[in-house]
Amino acid sequence: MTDRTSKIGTIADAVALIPDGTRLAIGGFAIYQHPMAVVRELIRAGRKDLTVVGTVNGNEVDLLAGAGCLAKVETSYVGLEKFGLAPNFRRAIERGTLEVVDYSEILSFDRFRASQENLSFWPCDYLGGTDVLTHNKDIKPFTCPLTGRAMHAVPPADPDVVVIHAVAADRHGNVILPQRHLLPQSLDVIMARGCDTVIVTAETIVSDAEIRRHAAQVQIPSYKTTLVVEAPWGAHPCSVLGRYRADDAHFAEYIAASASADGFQRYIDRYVHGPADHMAYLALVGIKQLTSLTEIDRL
Amino acid sequence: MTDRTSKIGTIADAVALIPDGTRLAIGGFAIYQHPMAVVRELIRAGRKDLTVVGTVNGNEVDLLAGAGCLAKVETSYVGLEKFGLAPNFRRAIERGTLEVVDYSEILSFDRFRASQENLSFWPCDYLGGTDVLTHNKDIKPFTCPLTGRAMHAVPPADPDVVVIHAVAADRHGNVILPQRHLLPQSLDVIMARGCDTVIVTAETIVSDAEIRRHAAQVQIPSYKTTLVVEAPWGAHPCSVLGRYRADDAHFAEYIAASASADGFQRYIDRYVHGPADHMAYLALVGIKQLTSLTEIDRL
Amino acid sequence: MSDHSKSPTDAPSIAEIITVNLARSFKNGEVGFTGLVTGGAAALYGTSMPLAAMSLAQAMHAPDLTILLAGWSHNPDLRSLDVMPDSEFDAVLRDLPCEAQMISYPGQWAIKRGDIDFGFSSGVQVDAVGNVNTVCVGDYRKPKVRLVGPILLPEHMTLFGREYVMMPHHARRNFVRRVDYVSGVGYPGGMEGRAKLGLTHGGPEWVVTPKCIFDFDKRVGSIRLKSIHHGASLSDINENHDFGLTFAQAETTPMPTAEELDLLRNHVDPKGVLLGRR
Amino acid sequence: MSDHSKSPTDAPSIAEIITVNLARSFKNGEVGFTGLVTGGAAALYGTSMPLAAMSLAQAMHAPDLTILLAGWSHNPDLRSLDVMPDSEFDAVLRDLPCEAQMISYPGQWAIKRGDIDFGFSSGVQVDAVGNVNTVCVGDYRKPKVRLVGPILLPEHMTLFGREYVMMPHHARRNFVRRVDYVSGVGYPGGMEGRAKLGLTHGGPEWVVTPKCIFDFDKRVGSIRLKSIHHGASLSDINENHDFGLTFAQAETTPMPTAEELDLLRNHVDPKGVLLGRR
Repeated sequence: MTDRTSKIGTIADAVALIPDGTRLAIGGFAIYQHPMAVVRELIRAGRKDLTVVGTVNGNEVDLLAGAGCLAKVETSYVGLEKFGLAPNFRRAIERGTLEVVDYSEILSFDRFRASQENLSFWPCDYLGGTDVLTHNKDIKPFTCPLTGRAMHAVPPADPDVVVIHAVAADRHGNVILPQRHLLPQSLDVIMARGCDTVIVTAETIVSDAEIRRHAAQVQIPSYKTTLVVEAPWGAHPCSVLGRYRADDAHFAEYIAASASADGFQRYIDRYVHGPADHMAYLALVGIKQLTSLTEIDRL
Repeated sequence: MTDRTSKIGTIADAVALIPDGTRLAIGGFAIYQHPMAVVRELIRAGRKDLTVVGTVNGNEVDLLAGAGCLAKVETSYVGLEKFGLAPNFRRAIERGTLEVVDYSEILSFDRFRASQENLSFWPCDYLGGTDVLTHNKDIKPFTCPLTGRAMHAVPPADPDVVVIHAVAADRHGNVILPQRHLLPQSLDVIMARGCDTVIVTAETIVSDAEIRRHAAQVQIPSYKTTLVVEAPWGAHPCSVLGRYRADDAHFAEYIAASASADGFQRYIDRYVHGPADHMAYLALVGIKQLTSLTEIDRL
Repeated sequence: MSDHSKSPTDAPSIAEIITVNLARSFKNGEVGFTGLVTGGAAALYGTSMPLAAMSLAQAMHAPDLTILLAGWSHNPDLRSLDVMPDSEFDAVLRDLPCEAQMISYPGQWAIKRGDIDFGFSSGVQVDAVGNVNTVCVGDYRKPKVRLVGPILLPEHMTLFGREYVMMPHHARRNFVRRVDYVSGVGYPGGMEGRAKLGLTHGGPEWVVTPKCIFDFDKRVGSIRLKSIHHGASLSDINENHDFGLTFAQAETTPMPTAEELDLLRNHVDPKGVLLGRR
Repeated sequence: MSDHSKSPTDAPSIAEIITVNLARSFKNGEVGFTGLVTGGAAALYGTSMPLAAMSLAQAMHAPDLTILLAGWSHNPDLRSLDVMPDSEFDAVLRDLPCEAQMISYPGQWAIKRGDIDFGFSSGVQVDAVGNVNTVCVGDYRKPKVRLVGPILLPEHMTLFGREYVMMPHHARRNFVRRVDYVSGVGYPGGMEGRAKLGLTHGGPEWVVTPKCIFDFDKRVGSIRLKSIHHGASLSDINENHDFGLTFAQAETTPMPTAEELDLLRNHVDPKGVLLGRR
């Protein structure tokens, strides 16, 4: 009998799966639960020409946009919620150095459902009159084969790689969704089910027995997962529901720094290029600050 | 302040919502958790020309077919699982008195998803070479607007009325799915979400407080529900997971009776036309037999 | 008078006046959808007044109305809140008692079937036919300001039965002749124009600001001044839009009744979590 | 010898021979899907042998293989069973410990993406190009026997990577020149024929019976006799099909090794729940 294969790797292993030019989907929602440890490592590694395909994006795209890693973003939203517009994303768009392809929010979800179902398009009948149609040339008109109604074909998300941050996973790649969760967390699941290369960073790697005790919550089974990385506080400064709150002070510092390109450069020099890796980043933020964010919930 | 409206009614109220010719979707799966109390009342009321649109059907369709209530069945399966082929359905098809429109199982699910999403068709790319295409003229070929690939447009289920049997609901129409359930139960939910007239029979009507304690399990919210009927043992002789097992002895009696049309007539005379209503049916089956089927599980 | 006193004889605030008028416009049995907007006036207009209005309607004439908060919580127990949730992904929202929770998409509300009867949204620009813009100011390819994106606006303005566009500030730059990007579609060419675009459902009903309520002549597809809030004037309105039309008259926005104010202050929002402490 | 003794030196049963040959054909990392067929030989061929074979493969060369039972239970702890589940909706299945449970559709396994590497199915008729029929015997519009319907056969034979067609009885009426209804598509016109039908994936790999294993010349699209089980003869096979071709020779189905038999009897199925007590 041979042992079951471990899919455990490092954040560097994750980034090695995401070469320049990758079409990348990043888990999380707005400024919540993004796999920030991987995002920072992408910047350290100097990745270029990435396309981010998303649903509701936030600081993860803003950071990559500011660092010059992006060629294109396809999404319904890039913003920082209560912290306002995404300053670096905004600057890149206004300067014309970044392309954005706009979708409505529901269609941005549906595009990942199309990928999950291997559909070459998702049908839609309600975009008439919007400037989504004016500017998004990837969406094509067609006629319903049964009713003759005018419709639009929306392209699937089809990411090359999906990277998400989870609360818990096992070494084989089984990923747990917490029992008590909100809607955004389920979008990570849809993303992961529609891609052949799925990277999961997790707050904790749990035992096989723990997985079996939570079998009803294993929403991403092992065979869907390519790589599992243990990354405690891996979403910082974003929150992870049931584990820690958002680091509002860090966000405020980020916003203030991002008022200018120079200020942003000083921010990434300090928080991205300064620390050699994720653990060094956490040490820089400091245990006192991190633990002050703690939330308690069961799986 | 006015009181919130109660949607509680009777099985007769349910059947009044299902006139002759209704396009009807019936919850449950194979020989599991069908709203049999309503099915029997449809026969008592002498309903004609019903079309059943389903996914995986069983004794509920067989009973309606035998009683002459059906004009058409659109589904992927009609059978009695471990009890074999559906004898009355089979007889009706072989005699040419009932039309069946065949779909594959996944597409039979997708048709209800199309109804949930108000899509006028569901796209499919894998039916080539099957006799589903030969005989089902409701499915039409078309070309993918983005890739040029040959595809087929599958019509939505679009039932006029959905009737399902649930473990628990409140008087406003909030319906609970048990925490621990299997795949077939979720299909009832998809059905209910894609129809404007939804009838729910429930083992028990629970309080508003009970609903709030199980909010994460309320998969059909009140505004989707038209009528709620308390119908204990409402799926008999089918099982209801966590409440009672299938009545195998009753199924055996049904199968034996259904060997001939005359035998089947004697069965429905005894079990459908004999008892005036659902409570009389339960009395006929007998409390001893019913309670012998009891299973225990929490919500 | 202390911060906490809420006598029904106190004059109603603008927020209370708007809330009561919204509440009266909801029908029994409807499903109303509001996002979770955070921060100051945006939160008040985008989330708190809609929630208070739906709660008030439930307490008055619409006991069967369903409140959908953040597309997730069905009929939340708002009176149990000590503070508004901070975001669509925080523990306050997760822990808020309610009747049903939508933990996956697609879920309980079938948005494309038209389950939602009315919704609330906002934008940086609204124009004279009711189009709403959340994407950019200036040219799309080289914008003066890039905003957040279309988000759920296309759905709000077509899949929902009707839309209340909630504008927390009434400034000239927000009320334009033609938006720079149509995120959500109003009535270009009137109802006939919408039909030509394939839109058979929904559209903006009111545009609500701190000064007034606009509605639409849906036949011709033109914004109208429906009513002016107590304390605002016609010139206040006309000076603060660029619709290319001038409003000549309008009624005063109807005031709450004593019963409505009492319910709002003492039943719907006893802690002032929604509309603030008076 | 008592009912319960299972010496590895006992001669292997046909079920054990088939199980071991199936197990050898699975690759590490694959995902295998089996339904929950009930009743006698149908259950043995449709569910129990597939489960035993996947478990054996996991214990031998394929520790990363995923067993999908009834499309619901991922890697069930089969050794914990005292009895096989009775149906796809009973408490034994619900309570069976496993790694992940698919409680809604679509769910964990993305069937249309090709997540399933192989599956097991059956039919009343299989024909010379590997088409399978579960719908009717005789004319579709006026059938001699109406069967259950297409069920998941179209998906099994195109969306899964390959299919093992498990036939519990080897009778002439089940192995026909041309099925009366194509529920699942074989190789009409070979691989080229499948491609012309738009099928770029999947298809039948083996047809397994109590007497033999068939496979396919996929290029020309013709069924072949791959091997004959110990105890059966070439004439047994040729007399019991109506394929319109006669098989001239075939090897004997390879026998289990002592290690395989030991694992199967003492590790995979120690209580005889799957393959029965010897």
